[in-house]
This record gives sequence, C-alpha cells and structure tokens, in this order.
Amino acid sequence: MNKIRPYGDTQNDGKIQLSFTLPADAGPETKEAARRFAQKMGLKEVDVVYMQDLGEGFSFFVVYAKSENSVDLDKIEVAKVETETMTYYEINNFIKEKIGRKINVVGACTGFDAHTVGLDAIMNMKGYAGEYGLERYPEINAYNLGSQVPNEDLIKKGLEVNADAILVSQVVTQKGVHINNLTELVELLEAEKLRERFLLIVGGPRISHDLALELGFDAGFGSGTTPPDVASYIVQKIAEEQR
Amino acid sequence: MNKIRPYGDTQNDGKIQLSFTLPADAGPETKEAARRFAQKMGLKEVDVVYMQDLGEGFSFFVVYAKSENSVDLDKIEVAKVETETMTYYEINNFIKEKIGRKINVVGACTGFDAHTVGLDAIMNMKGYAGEYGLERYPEINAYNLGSQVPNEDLIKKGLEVNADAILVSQVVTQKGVHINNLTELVELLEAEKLRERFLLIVGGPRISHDLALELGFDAGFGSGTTPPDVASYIVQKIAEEQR
Amino acid sequence: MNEKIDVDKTKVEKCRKASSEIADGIQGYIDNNTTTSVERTVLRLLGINGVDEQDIPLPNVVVDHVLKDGELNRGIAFWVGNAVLELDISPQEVAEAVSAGEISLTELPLHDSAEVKNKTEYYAEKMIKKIQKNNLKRREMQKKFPPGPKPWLYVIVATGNIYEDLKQAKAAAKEGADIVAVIRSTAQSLLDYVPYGATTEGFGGTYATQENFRIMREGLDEAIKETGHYVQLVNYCSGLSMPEIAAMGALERLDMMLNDAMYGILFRDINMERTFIDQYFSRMINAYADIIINTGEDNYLTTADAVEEAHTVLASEFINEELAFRSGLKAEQMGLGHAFEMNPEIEDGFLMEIAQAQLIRQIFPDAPLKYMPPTKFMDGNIFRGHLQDGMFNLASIMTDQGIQLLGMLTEAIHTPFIQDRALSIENAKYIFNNARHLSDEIVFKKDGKIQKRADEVLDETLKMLQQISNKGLIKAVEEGMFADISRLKNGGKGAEGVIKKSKDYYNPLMEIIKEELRLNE
Amino acid sequence: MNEKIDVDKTKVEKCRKASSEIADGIQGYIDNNTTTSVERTVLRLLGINGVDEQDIPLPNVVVDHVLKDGELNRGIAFWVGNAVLELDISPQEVAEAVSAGEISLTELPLHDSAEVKNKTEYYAEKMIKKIQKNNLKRREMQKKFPPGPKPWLYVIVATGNIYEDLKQAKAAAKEGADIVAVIRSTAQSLLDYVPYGATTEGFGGTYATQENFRIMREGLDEAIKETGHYVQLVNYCSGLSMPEIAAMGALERLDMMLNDAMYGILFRDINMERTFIDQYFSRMINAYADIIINTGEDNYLTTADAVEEAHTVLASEFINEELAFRSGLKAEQMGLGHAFEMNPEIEDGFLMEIAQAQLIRQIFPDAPLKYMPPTKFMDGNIFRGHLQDGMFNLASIMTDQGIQLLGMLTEAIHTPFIQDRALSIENAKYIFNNARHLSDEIVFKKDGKIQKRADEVLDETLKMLQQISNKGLIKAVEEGMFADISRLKNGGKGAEGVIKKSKDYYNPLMEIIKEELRLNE
Ligand code: B12
Ligand code: B12
Ligand SMILES: Cc1ncc(COP(=O)(O)O)c(C=O)c1O
Ligand SMILES: Cc1ncc(COP(=O)(O)O)c(C=O)c1O
Repeated sequence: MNKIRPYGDTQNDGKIQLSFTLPADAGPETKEAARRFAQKMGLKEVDVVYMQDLGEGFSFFVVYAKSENSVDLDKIEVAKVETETMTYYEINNFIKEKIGRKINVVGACTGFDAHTVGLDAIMNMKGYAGEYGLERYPEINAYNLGSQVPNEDLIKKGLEVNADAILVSQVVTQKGVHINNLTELVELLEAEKLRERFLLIVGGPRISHDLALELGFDAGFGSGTTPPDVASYIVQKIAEEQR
Repeated sequence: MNKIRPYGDTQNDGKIQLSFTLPADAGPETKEAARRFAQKMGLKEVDVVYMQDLGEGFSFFVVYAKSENSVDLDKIEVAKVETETMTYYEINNFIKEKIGRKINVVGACTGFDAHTVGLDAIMNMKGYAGEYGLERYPEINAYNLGSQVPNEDLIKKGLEVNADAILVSQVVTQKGVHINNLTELVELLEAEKLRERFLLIVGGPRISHDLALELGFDAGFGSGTTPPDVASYIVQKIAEEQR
Repeated sequence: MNEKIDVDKTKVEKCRKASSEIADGIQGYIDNNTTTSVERTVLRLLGINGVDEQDIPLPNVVVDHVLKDGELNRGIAFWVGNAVLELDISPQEVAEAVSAGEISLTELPLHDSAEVKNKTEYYAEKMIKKIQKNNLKRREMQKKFPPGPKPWLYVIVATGNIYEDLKQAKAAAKEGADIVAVIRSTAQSLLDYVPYGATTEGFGGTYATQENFRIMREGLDEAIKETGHYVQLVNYCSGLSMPEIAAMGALERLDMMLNDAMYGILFRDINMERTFIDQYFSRMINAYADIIINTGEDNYLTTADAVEEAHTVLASEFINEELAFRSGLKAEQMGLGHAFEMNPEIEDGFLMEIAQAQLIRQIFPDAPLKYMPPTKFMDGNIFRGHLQDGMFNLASIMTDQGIQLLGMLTEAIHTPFIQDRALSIENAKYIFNNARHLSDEIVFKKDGKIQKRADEVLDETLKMLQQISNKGLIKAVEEGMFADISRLKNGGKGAEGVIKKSKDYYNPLMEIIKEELRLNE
Repeated sequence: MNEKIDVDKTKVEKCRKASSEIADGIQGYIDNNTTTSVERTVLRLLGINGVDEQDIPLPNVVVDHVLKDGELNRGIAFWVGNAVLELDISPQEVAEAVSAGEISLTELPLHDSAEVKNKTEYYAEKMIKKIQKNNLKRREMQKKFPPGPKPWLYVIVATGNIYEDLKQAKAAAKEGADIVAVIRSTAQSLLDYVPYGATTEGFGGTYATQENFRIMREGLDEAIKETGHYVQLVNYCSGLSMPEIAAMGALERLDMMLNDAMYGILFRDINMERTFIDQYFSRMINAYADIIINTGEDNYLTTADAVEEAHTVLASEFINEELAFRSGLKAEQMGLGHAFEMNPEIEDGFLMEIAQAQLIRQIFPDAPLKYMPPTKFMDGNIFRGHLQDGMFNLASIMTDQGIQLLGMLTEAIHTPFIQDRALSIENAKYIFNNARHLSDEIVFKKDGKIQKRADEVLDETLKMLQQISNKGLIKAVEEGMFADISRLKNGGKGAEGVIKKSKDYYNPLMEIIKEELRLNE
C-alpha cells in the first residue's frame, strides 16, 4: 500500500488549487456559493482567495483547499505499449531479418480534422524531435493521406496498398467528436470484416493507450510520441503475428 | 431555487480547473493517480492536461474536469455588517448629534503579527483608498498601538482610555495561529468580565464577518475595508446602545 | 511610430516591385474567370436570401440551376435581371420561383441587355445603399463610442452555440475587449454554401451565418452603449464561400474579416484559381464596406519553424498587400498577419520576435498589423502559457502592433472558457498599460542582434520574392515555397466552380464597386 | 554592463560623501559600546554551543551570568579566557560549569591579561580556521560546480519544519534555483537568543538554528553534486541576535545572509544603538566568511509608496554601502536591496521600475543587487500574479540585476507550496533565457521618461542624504525619514543589552577579524 494525497508544503496536507466560474454576479452570497461548491467535493478548509466579476452574470474564483482523499499508488496499473523502442537502424534491420519484406503503412487525419502536424511528425521524412519519420525508413512504405480524410477512403487506401498498419491522427474535438470518428472507423472495419487485417493505431494529444484499447484499436500514442516508438511497435507486432 | 454550477463555455457544463502536487515521481501511474484523485472528488471527464516532475519524488499536475455538483444560490445567507457606510462628514455629524461626545477607539496588531499596513489603513491620518483614517476624524480619539501587541496590553490600554471599541488586526497565520490569538482575546475579556464593555472588532485578509461572530467578536472586516466602513459601524452601534 | 531599427528602403522597394510582378502574373486568371461563389455573392447583393426545404441556400439553388444549363458564364445577374424584367417580380421572388421549379431562367424570353442591366442595377443599388448606411452607422458609433487605443484587444468566442457566444462576447466587451471574433465551426470553409439561420451546434467554433452575424452585432451594439467604447465584430471570409461571407459581413456591419489571398489554397486545399478569383471580389466588398481584413501568415508558423521561415511570412505579407491594393483596400484596412511562434526555450528568442515585429511595423507603417499569439508551444501548463502570452503582449506594445489576438492560457486544451478569456484580457490590459510608452523609449543598437536579425529576414524575403516573381506565384506554391506545403495548380477543392467568363459577362456589383473604389483608374 | 542611461557622476560622488558623514556620526557609539549579543557571538566563536536544561543557550547563560555581576564591559572573552586558564578546561567546559552553577566567572582568581589573551586567542584561532576552511571549501566547490549566470534565482522555503524545507530546497535546486533561503519563524528576530537544534514547528518560517543550518547545507551539498551547479544557502542575521547568527552562518558555510544596518530598527522596533553596534560586528563576520549580504530596502516599499519613496530606497542603499565598507565588506559582497513594488495599474509603471533598477545598477556597478518581487500588489488572482512576477523578471534581465528573489504567484495567500516555487523558477528561467541579452541591445532615449525618472530619483536622493548628514542619522530615523516609520533613540527592544566598554575591553574575535580584513589601516 502506498497511499498518496496532494502535497502543498507538508506531507499529507492535501492542499490543492481550483479555479472556476459561477453563473452569478460577484458578491458575498456567490462567494459563499463557491465555498460550498468546493465543500461538496469533500474539500476542507476551503479558502476562496479571489473573486472577480466577469460581467453578464458570471464571476470567477480562485480557491485553495485541503482534500482528505488519497489514492493507493500501488493499486494502479496502466496499460502501456509494451514493445521496446528501437533505433532507426535497429528497426530497419529488424524488418529485414525478422520480417523479410517491406512494411506498408497508411496514415491520415480523419473526419474533419486538419491538424496534420502530429501525423506529419510521425510520417514525414523530416520527422520529429530529431528522429526521422516513417517515410525515411528504407524498409517501410509510408503513405500519408493528409488531412480531413473520410474513414471510408482511409480503409480503401489501406486495402489498395495492402497496408500492414493503419495510422489515424485525431487532434481537434468538441462534444467528443474524436471518439465518434474513431468508433466509426472500427465499426466500418468490423462491418467489412477487415478489423483483423490491419494493425490499427491511433495518436493525438488526447489519446492514451488505454483509451485506444477501449475503442477497439490495437494501440494508442499520446503527446511526445516519436516515429521510432510507433515503428518499433508495428514491426514487433508483425513479427509476432508471423510467428 | 436557483441551482448553479460552474460554467466553462456552456450553461451547466460544470467545468473546473485544478492543480496540485502528488508525492510521487512523474509517470503514467502517477498521472493515473492524479486522474483517480480527481474522480474521488466526484469529478467527471477528468482530463489531466499537464504533468511535470518536480524532483525529490514530487510531480505537479494541471487538471480540467466536470463537476455535477450544484449549489442553490437562493438558500445562501451570509452574515453581513448591516450598518450603512456613511461619509466622513456624516459620521462626524452623527457623533455630534446622536452620541454627543467623542468616541475612543484603540487598535493593534496582536500576538506576533507585525503587519501594520491594514490597521494603519484604517487608523492612520492618511487612511486608505482615498479615505481619511480614524485619527483624522475630529470626533474620534484613535489610539494605534502598532504591531506585536500582547492581548493583555491591548485590554489595558482599552481600559485606560475608556475605549468604546477595540480594533484588532490579524494578517499572518500558520497552523491557525490567528484564530488562537483572537480566541485568547475574547477569553481574556470574558474572564475579566469586560467583554460587554467594548465593541470588539477584528479585521484582516482572512477575516469575514461570519468568522468574527463565530469567534465571539461583534464584527469582522475583510480585504478592501475602508475607514468609513468601520467608523459607520462603530458609531451606529454606540448610538443603538445608548438608546 | 518610432523607427527603432534601420530598414533598407531600397530593398523594401524592390520587394514591392517583385510583389507587383507576382500579382501581374495572376491578374489574367482573375479577370477572365468567375466562380460559382462569386455569382452567389452577386445574388446575395441583389437581395436574395433564404433556403429551400432541404436547407439549400437560394443563392446556391439559382446558381446551380443556371450552371446546370451551362449559362453561368454570362453572369448570374443577367439571368436573374432578365427574369425580374420578364416576370416583374423581385430577385428574391425569382429565386423562390426557381427553387419551386416554376421557372427556368435560361428559358425565359431574353430582354434587351441594357434594360436588364438597368433593372438589375436598381436592386444592386439598394444593397449598395445598405452597405453605405452601415458604413455611416459605424462611423457615427465610433465617433460617439471611440475604440480603445492600439494594440486592440482581439478575443475569440467559439462555443458552437451562438447564444453562448453572445453572452461571452458581451462579457468580454465589458472586460475591455476591443474586438470579438466568432470562430467558425471546423471545416465550414470547405462548405460550398453558407448555412442559414441561428445555429447552436458547431465543432470548435460556431457556423458563420447571416443571422448569427446579426445576433452578435446587435448584442455587441448593446455592449458598446453600456461600456462607451466601440467593439469590432469579426468573422472569417476564407474558404469556398469567401465572397459570399464578405457580402454578409458588409450587410451586417461586421468591422473586420479574415481574408487572405492564399490561406484557402495552403491550409484548406482549395483550388488556386478559385481562390485567387474569390479573394479578388471578396476583398473588393471588404474594401467597400470599410472592413479591415486580417491576413493569415501566422498560419505558416503553425507548421513551419518561426526562426527558419520568418521571411516567408514577410514575403507573403508583401504579396497580400499588393493583391489587397488591387482590390481597393487601403493600407489602413490591412491587418497583415504575423505571429509570436518561436520556441520559448530559445536563448534570446524574444529578441528575434521583437526584430520580426519591428521590421514588419516599419515596412507597413500604416497597416494595423495583426499579431497572433503563441499557439504551437503552448501546452497543458497554463501558468507558463499565461506568461508566454504576457511576453507576446509585451512584444506588441514594444513594437506598436495594431490588432492583438489575445493568447489563451488554455490554448493547448480547449477553445476558451469564459475565465480564460477574462484572464487574457486582464493580461493584455496590464501589460499594455504598464508599458504603454516603452516603444517610445528605446532604440536598438546598430550592431545588435535585433538589427542583424531584421536585416537577415529582409534579405531573405527579397530573395524569395524575386524567385517567386521569376517562376510565378502558381509555380512557387506548387513547389511548396510557403509553409512547406505544396499545392498543384489543378488540384484542390472547388476547381469545378471556376467558370470562364463569356464576352458579355455581366456583374453589376463588381462594376459598381469598382467604380466607387475608383479601381478602373 | 551596459550604461543605458546617463547618471550624473558628480551627484553620485556627493551622495557617497554625505553617506560617509552620516556613518561618521554613528561610529562613536559603535566603537564605544558592546552588546550582549556581540558578547554571545564571541562565545560562539570560542567554541561554546549547546543549551541548559531549560533550553537556554549556553552563550546566553554565560553572558547573563557576567552581566548580572556587572562585569560584561570588560568583554566576555576575558572572563572565559581567565577561567580556561585557571581551570585548564575548554571554553565549552567553562560554559557548562557556569551553567551547572559550579563556578562564578568573576569570582575566579584573575590571571595576567596577556596570558589570558594568549589562551583565548588559541581558541579563537581554532574557529577562525574553521571559517577559513569553509571559505576554501566554498571556493573549491564553486570551481567544480560553478554557480549559474546572474541574475541568480533565489527562492525561499518556509514550512516551519526543517525536514520539509529540506525536501523542497533540494527539489528547487534541481529545478534550477541558484539560491535557497530558509525564512525564519515569525518574530524570531525579537528573540534575544538563538534556538537550538533541529526544529519542526515554526510560524510562517523555520527557526534559524545552527543545526538547521547544518542540515540544509548538507542537503544542498548533495543537490549540488547531483545537479553540477553550486546552490547558495541563505539565512537572516537581523534582529536581536544579529551577530550570533552571522557567526553560525560562517561556521556552517552559508553563502549569503540578510543583513541590514537599519532593518531591525525600522521594522522590528529594535533599539538603534543596539542595532548599529550589532550590525557592525555581524557584518565583519559576514565579510570574513566571504558571505554576500542582502540589505532590506525593499521593506520600505511594503509600507511606503514605491513611486513617491523611490529615493529613500536609494538613499538607504548609499548608507548601507558605506556602513558595509566600514565592516570590511567588498562591493562584490553587497546585495543591496530594492524592489519591484509599484502599483501594476500605473500607466508606464514598468518604465519607472526600469528607471529605478537601471539607476541603481549603474550607481553600484559591482554589487550583486538584490531585487525583490512584487508583494504588496499581489492578491488572490494567481494568474495575474504570475504575470507580475514575469514582468519583474524581465525588468531584472533588462537591467542586469544580481540576485533575483523570485516572486510567487501565491504571495497573497500562503508561504510557497512546492509547485508555486517550481512555477516561479520556470518563470524566471523562461524569461531570463528568452531575453538573455536584451540588456545589451537597448539604449534609452536621452529625453525619455526613463531617463527623466532616473534623474529625479537621484536628485531627491542627494537632497535626502544631505539632510540626513546635517541632522544625523539618529535624528533622521526619529523623524520617520525612512519608510514613514519613526523610532526614538532610546526606544525599541534590546536597549538594555547595550553596554559601554571599559578601557580594558577585550574581544579577540573582533581584533583578529579586523586585522585580517585590514580594517585598522
Ligand atoms: C497548429 C494548430 C492548428 C493549425 C493546424 C495546421 C496543421 N497543418 O496541422 C490550424 C491553424 C490550421 C488549426 C486549425 C484549427 N484548430 Co487548431 N491547433 C493547432 C495547435 C496550435 C497545435 C497543434 C499541433 O500542431 N501540435 C503539435 C503536434 C506535434 O502535437 P500532436 O498533434 O499532439 O502530435 C503528437 C502526438 O499527439 C502524437 N500523434 C499525433 N497524431 C498521431 C498519429 C499517430 C498515428 C501517432 C502514432 C501519433 C500521433 O505524436 C505527435 C508527435 O509527438 C493546437 C493548440 C496546441 N498548442 O496544442 C490547436 C488546437 C488543437 N486547435 C483547435 C481548434 C478548435 C482548431 C479549429 C477548429 C479552429 C477553427 N474553428 O477554425 C481549426 C480546425 C481545423 C480542422 N479542420 O481541424 C483546438 C482544439 C480544441 C479541442 N477542444 O479539441 C486547439 C487545442 C486550440 C484551442 N485551444 O482552441 N489549428
Ligand atoms: C507587507 C507584508 C509584510 C511586511 C509588513 C510591513 C508592515 N509594516 O505591515 C513585512 C515585510 C514586515 C512582512 C513580514 C512578514 N510576513 Co508578510 N506580507 C506582507 C504582504 C506583502 C502585504 C500585506 C499588506 O500590507 N497588505 C495590504 C493591506 C492594506 O491589506 P490588509 O492587511 O488585508 O488590510 C485590509 C483589510 O484586511 C482590512 N483590515 C486589516 N486589518 C484590519 C483591522 C481592522 C480593525 C479593520 C476594521 C480592518 C482591517 O482593512 C485593510 C484595508 O482594506 C503580504 C502578502 C500580500 N500581498 O498580501 C505578506 C504576508 C501576509 N506575509 C507573510 C509572512 C509569512 C510574513 C513573515 C512571517 C515572513 C517571515 N517569516 O519573515 C513576516 C512576519 C512578520 C510578522 N511578525 O508579522 C505571509 C502570510 C502567510 C500566511 N499563511 O498567513 C504573506 C501572505 C506572504 C506570503 N505569501 O508568505 N510582511
Ligand atoms: C485567413 C484565415 N481564414 C480563416 C481561418 C479560419 O479557419 P477556417 O477557414 O477553418 O474557418 C484562419 C485561421 O487562422 C485564417 O487565418
Ligand atoms: C534585512 C532583513 N532581515 C530580516 C528579514 C526577515 O524578517 P525577520 O527579521 O522577521 O526574520 C528581512 C525581511 O524581509 C530583511 O529584509
């Protein structure tokens, strides 16, 4: 057991900071409402340190308080991509030696998403954070379909080039639209009985491996991913399946 | 009924921001711990948007989440100083007309508190926020004892000048020491059966009227108080008692 | 304005000369073609509005109808004018009749073209009057409720719901915002029509519709009266419906519109020709409606590196300026865009940002430069983010920028919450006020890093513009000279909407506005 | 350093001359008197440490014992030395015997004073050697683990519990702090003794004890090895035990100490004479231990207005400088204090802050100026607060300050949480790095607001110093010329601890250190 709770300046003091807006004019009652709101979350010693009227019947609050909740760190298990990241050279050698043919991958920003920077970071020649992108890998044929690609087109391209892996990037969201897009892709693949044919990978700032698994993907990659992270995963999975 | 909950960009979306430190190295498990910690407060759609290792086994988090709690604004009643603030001239006239003698007030920062700025703002000639301080009022004899005054000395001086009101300022605190100081003053006065003899007033950034009443004071004044706020309260209370 | 650095005037002149040659290179396309969106715009400016039962806007219905018959090259105005004359009903009634399938415009008897024009101009003038009235109203209001000092505080609302947007816009106005922009829903720019009516569901933004424009304008006018200072309203006329939205903006008294000659090509993969033609007419409307445009060079730096590619921003500003002049925009209407997008970890990065901002300031002394905040290097650390926005604000007040698009501490997280916007406004107000005349106080050293950086950027810009002028703008875009993005001449969305004008092509609005803006001289 | 403004050298010289006269005016008191705290310091530097059963420190026990007998005017060293000689035990054993009531120092047989001195000096030299060793160690470590560039990042820890302080200090060191100060518990400065041992309960700070010093030094030395850069440790030698704490700092290799000639008088209502005498000896110890002092002029601005009273800060810096020279401190050891405390709502307030910082920078070119952050105008709005701290950091890098006391976004709320400190360090690192050479780039206009403000402040400073020199420092303080606070010559705490020296007064430490610092020349 390793119970932890927030730390301000003394072990277990439970201190946290909050800020939020309430839809009411600033005033003593609204300030008290802010305090009670924080108390409803189980917070103690609630200190409403700042109130500011924002106009139009809104006010903004900054609050410090103490929480008595704790979380047992030892009980937490997080799904992680388990493959080890290899280098550019190792990956290409691995493909040559363990797979014995070139790998095909297709990537796209799907739906209305036009945020290509993340996908490009993974796929384009020049890569990201000092690492070459997949296009540069001699043993990988990488097809970057760019932005705003309908799920249907992505699947079509995947079949066309006989892709080993489909890479999806999703950045922008509102009302959970990224989840809908991703779910739709999985459903389309399943409907056409193609789900097992591809390694299905998703990336983006709101993506975790956990979430990806939940949505029916094989893997998910979040902020800070580099091309070798994904490439290593892909080639090791393919090798595994070949065995 | 007027139930309100936090507002991010849509009525009732319940969006709030949190930040806190957990006593563990940064990593996927600690990030998940941060998420669960927020969930334990009843928060939904918890988005841990930032994690930073602070060294020495600490990590810092920024979190956005949605709360489903709400507070009924109509049910909130806050104790407030009910007297209306008059102007400098009105107050002096009021004393002349309704009280008929000069008023005596004694003020101090008690205990180890040396934060005199707030007390001086209320008492010194030059005052605060464009308002003269009590020393300037022709109808008030104001005695400012300054900083780090023991409660005993304050009471002694109160008796000596036959004070109508005792003003206490408390700014600095740690481990609730300001509460202890204030409680001690009330207890000393009660022990000597002097509590009813003075209007007992406390001010400071952590003081609310509510808290003051709870601690056995007659009134409490928080941030942004001006001299006429207090003077108006004092003279109206004295006039009331005389009646 | 204080000339803090030396800017080589001869080089600047050479840049302008190259830009003029570049513009010459595409003027032919522009003059010889029209587009479906230009024609829809003409309809809107003849007073046609509304949608059919399937929510298709009437301007689309009418244009598609004539297009289908292969007669759009004569200009939609002619066909509608002819019908008006023939049936003695208003253009709106004509559109409704077309929509109901009651008439076929190209099958009606043809009237004398002079008579048709006469009739059509009558309706066009009505709308032109409306725009003039709006301009007058703006001037009057700005006299009574003067706008704040520059840099103007520009904030966005983007809830997807126009009524939430409205509350937040009014709150922002009261907190001190000078400009409110309603960000559009994701990918509206790819719609080859403009949605209709008040809308409450958008993604990452709110649909640009004429009714939404009206709602916001009305609300902000109330706020203006309460706060005593004019608040400008902004929307986006980029994308496949560029000129239509320009017309809507003119009719609803917007004050500012995003309008870039190349943004759609590069960032929305819209066909080049289509864009060049659309931007020309849309900017004419902007010009006539006294609207300040905002160009989109900042977008380059969301993909390209701000240190390496600083000159592409400046080069594009020269081109945007030249094309804007050709549409009749005055320098005072040109919110040329650039951005504070260098990696905050760069040693002396702030010096380079200042160099860029000051250089642009001195090259375009009369333009109300639009300065975009850090976005790329914002992350979930809202505290550091707020500080980056502060440094951005400082760079602006130090270099006399015009339009300050306020950065949000939650840039990496979500479209702004109400408090995010309030904190941003407070940030800018604090820094602008506290360092109000810092710009007047300082001079940069002759041999310093700032001067050197500015020299470098100008040199590279000139080189780039000369290259573009040699190969032509279209070739340059094909080669990916802007933002590392390559677009092909015949690629991109909306190419099918480009129509070669016939000899007797007729566009009364273009004629009137050209006349009024003295573009024929 | 880049001379960005014109500073009138003649006026500066006149200020220094006036300050020297002011210092002359109090030198008599200083030379003719000693204090209980000076004598306790002597004992500590003869190796006496520890507490009795009632937790009274042995230095207090011994000094009080001699004081009670009315014999302190000869200097405690004589009496202890005499006992050492008589009983052939160490000073520590002498103290323990006194504490146990076994001996009475003034009743022991008197030895030849030369012999006593000889013996005493033997013990004094032992401690002097220890200090020399510490100095050497510091130099070696700084060579191996060089400190970061200036402005140095200075943070505080203040949990009340030395072990929590330690964790946070080490975390801060790893995040990039150059300096860590352990803030003292509220009102420790009014204790006429120094608490003993490791402490875990303080109010708004942690007690300054020798053991706490040792714990922090040890912890930071570990952090230094891990991070590869030297981290300086700071504590406060102000208050009634000023010189004792200086001695403890010297013995535990602190690197910096708060030490101001007038702070105790003005802000802690400590008796003037007591303070002047104590500061003289404490600073000599600081000087000898290669410690950088931090003066407290920033405190003026917590009560007085930073715009109106800017000249009082500069005047006090001149006086502090002069007094520091007289204690043997070198310019490089003088962290003269000032602060960024103007109301953030002032238009062009930032220009005035810059003027002040640059003026002070040019007047004291070799001093590692200590620049204090906004505190007075910080409130519960942590977001705006973080920005104010950012502007403060910018002012510092623009004017080449030395010691940057980092502002905390939660200044108005609580002593720093661990994340507050981390955010502050990040703030300073970002701004210092991103604007690293901005100071080299800019010149301020000759007729600008900044130059004018600097001229004004210098003029008023000179006027003030000349007035003080005419009436004498004591009179000036009585009249409330500093920080609007008036203190009377005979008022204040600790007056009873001032003792007129006898003719045969003996203080081996003062003698040795004076000798070594060549203060007799
Ligand atoms: C650049 C940018 C743009 C550029 C995009 C240019 C381009 N060609 O990509 C432009 C200006 C065009 C743009 C437009 C819009 N944007 Co934008 N944009 C950003 C911005 C500033 C940076 C994103 C970025 O490039 N990050 C850098 C990359 C490297 O990081 P990344 O995407 O996370 O990628 C990494 C990982 O996630 C992972 N990864 C990502 N994809 C993949 C795929 C695979 C297979 C793998 C393995 C890994 C992987 O690896 C990458 C490298 O480590 C963000 C704000 C921010 N600071 O984050 C807003 C932001 C994402 N945008 C936003 C919005 C709302 C929009 C618009 C809708 C605004 C509008 N209404 O016009 C439009 C929508 C356009 C569209 N149709 O999608 C919002 C989204 C809000 C939300 N709730 O989701 C943000 C957060 C800004 C904001 N606060 O409003 N945007
Ligand atoms: C100025 C200041 C100092 C100055 C005080 C100078 C002086 N002569 O007052 C100096 C430098 C000496 C100082 C020292 C210390 N300070 Co201090 N200080 C502050 C600071 C920056 C401003 C306080 C202030 O003057 N506010 C302005 C006045 C006008 O506001 P106010 O006090 O709230 O007063 C108004 C109302 O509250 C009300 N009011 C107040 N009193 C009264 C009385 C009556 C009768 C009425 C009716 C109304 C009233 O009316 C006033 C006008 O509207 C605050 C941080 C901040 N920004 O708030 C820290 C702060 C209060 N200090 C703090 C600390 C810890 C200390 C020290 C303990 C640090 C140390 N270990 O050395 C010492 C302790 C000294 C002591 N013995 O008390 C902490 C307290 C933390 C906490 N948990 O409580 C703060 C919050 C800073 C921090 N984040 O660490 N401090
Ligand atoms: C010129 C221009 N138009 C439009 C937009 C907005 O994008 P969209 O076209 O998707 O509405 C931008 C965004 O930055 C822009 O710079
Ligand atoms: C010179 C000096 N000494 C000491 C202190 C700290 O206060 P205290 O004496 O209460 O420890 C300060 C605070 O700012 C100071 O400036």
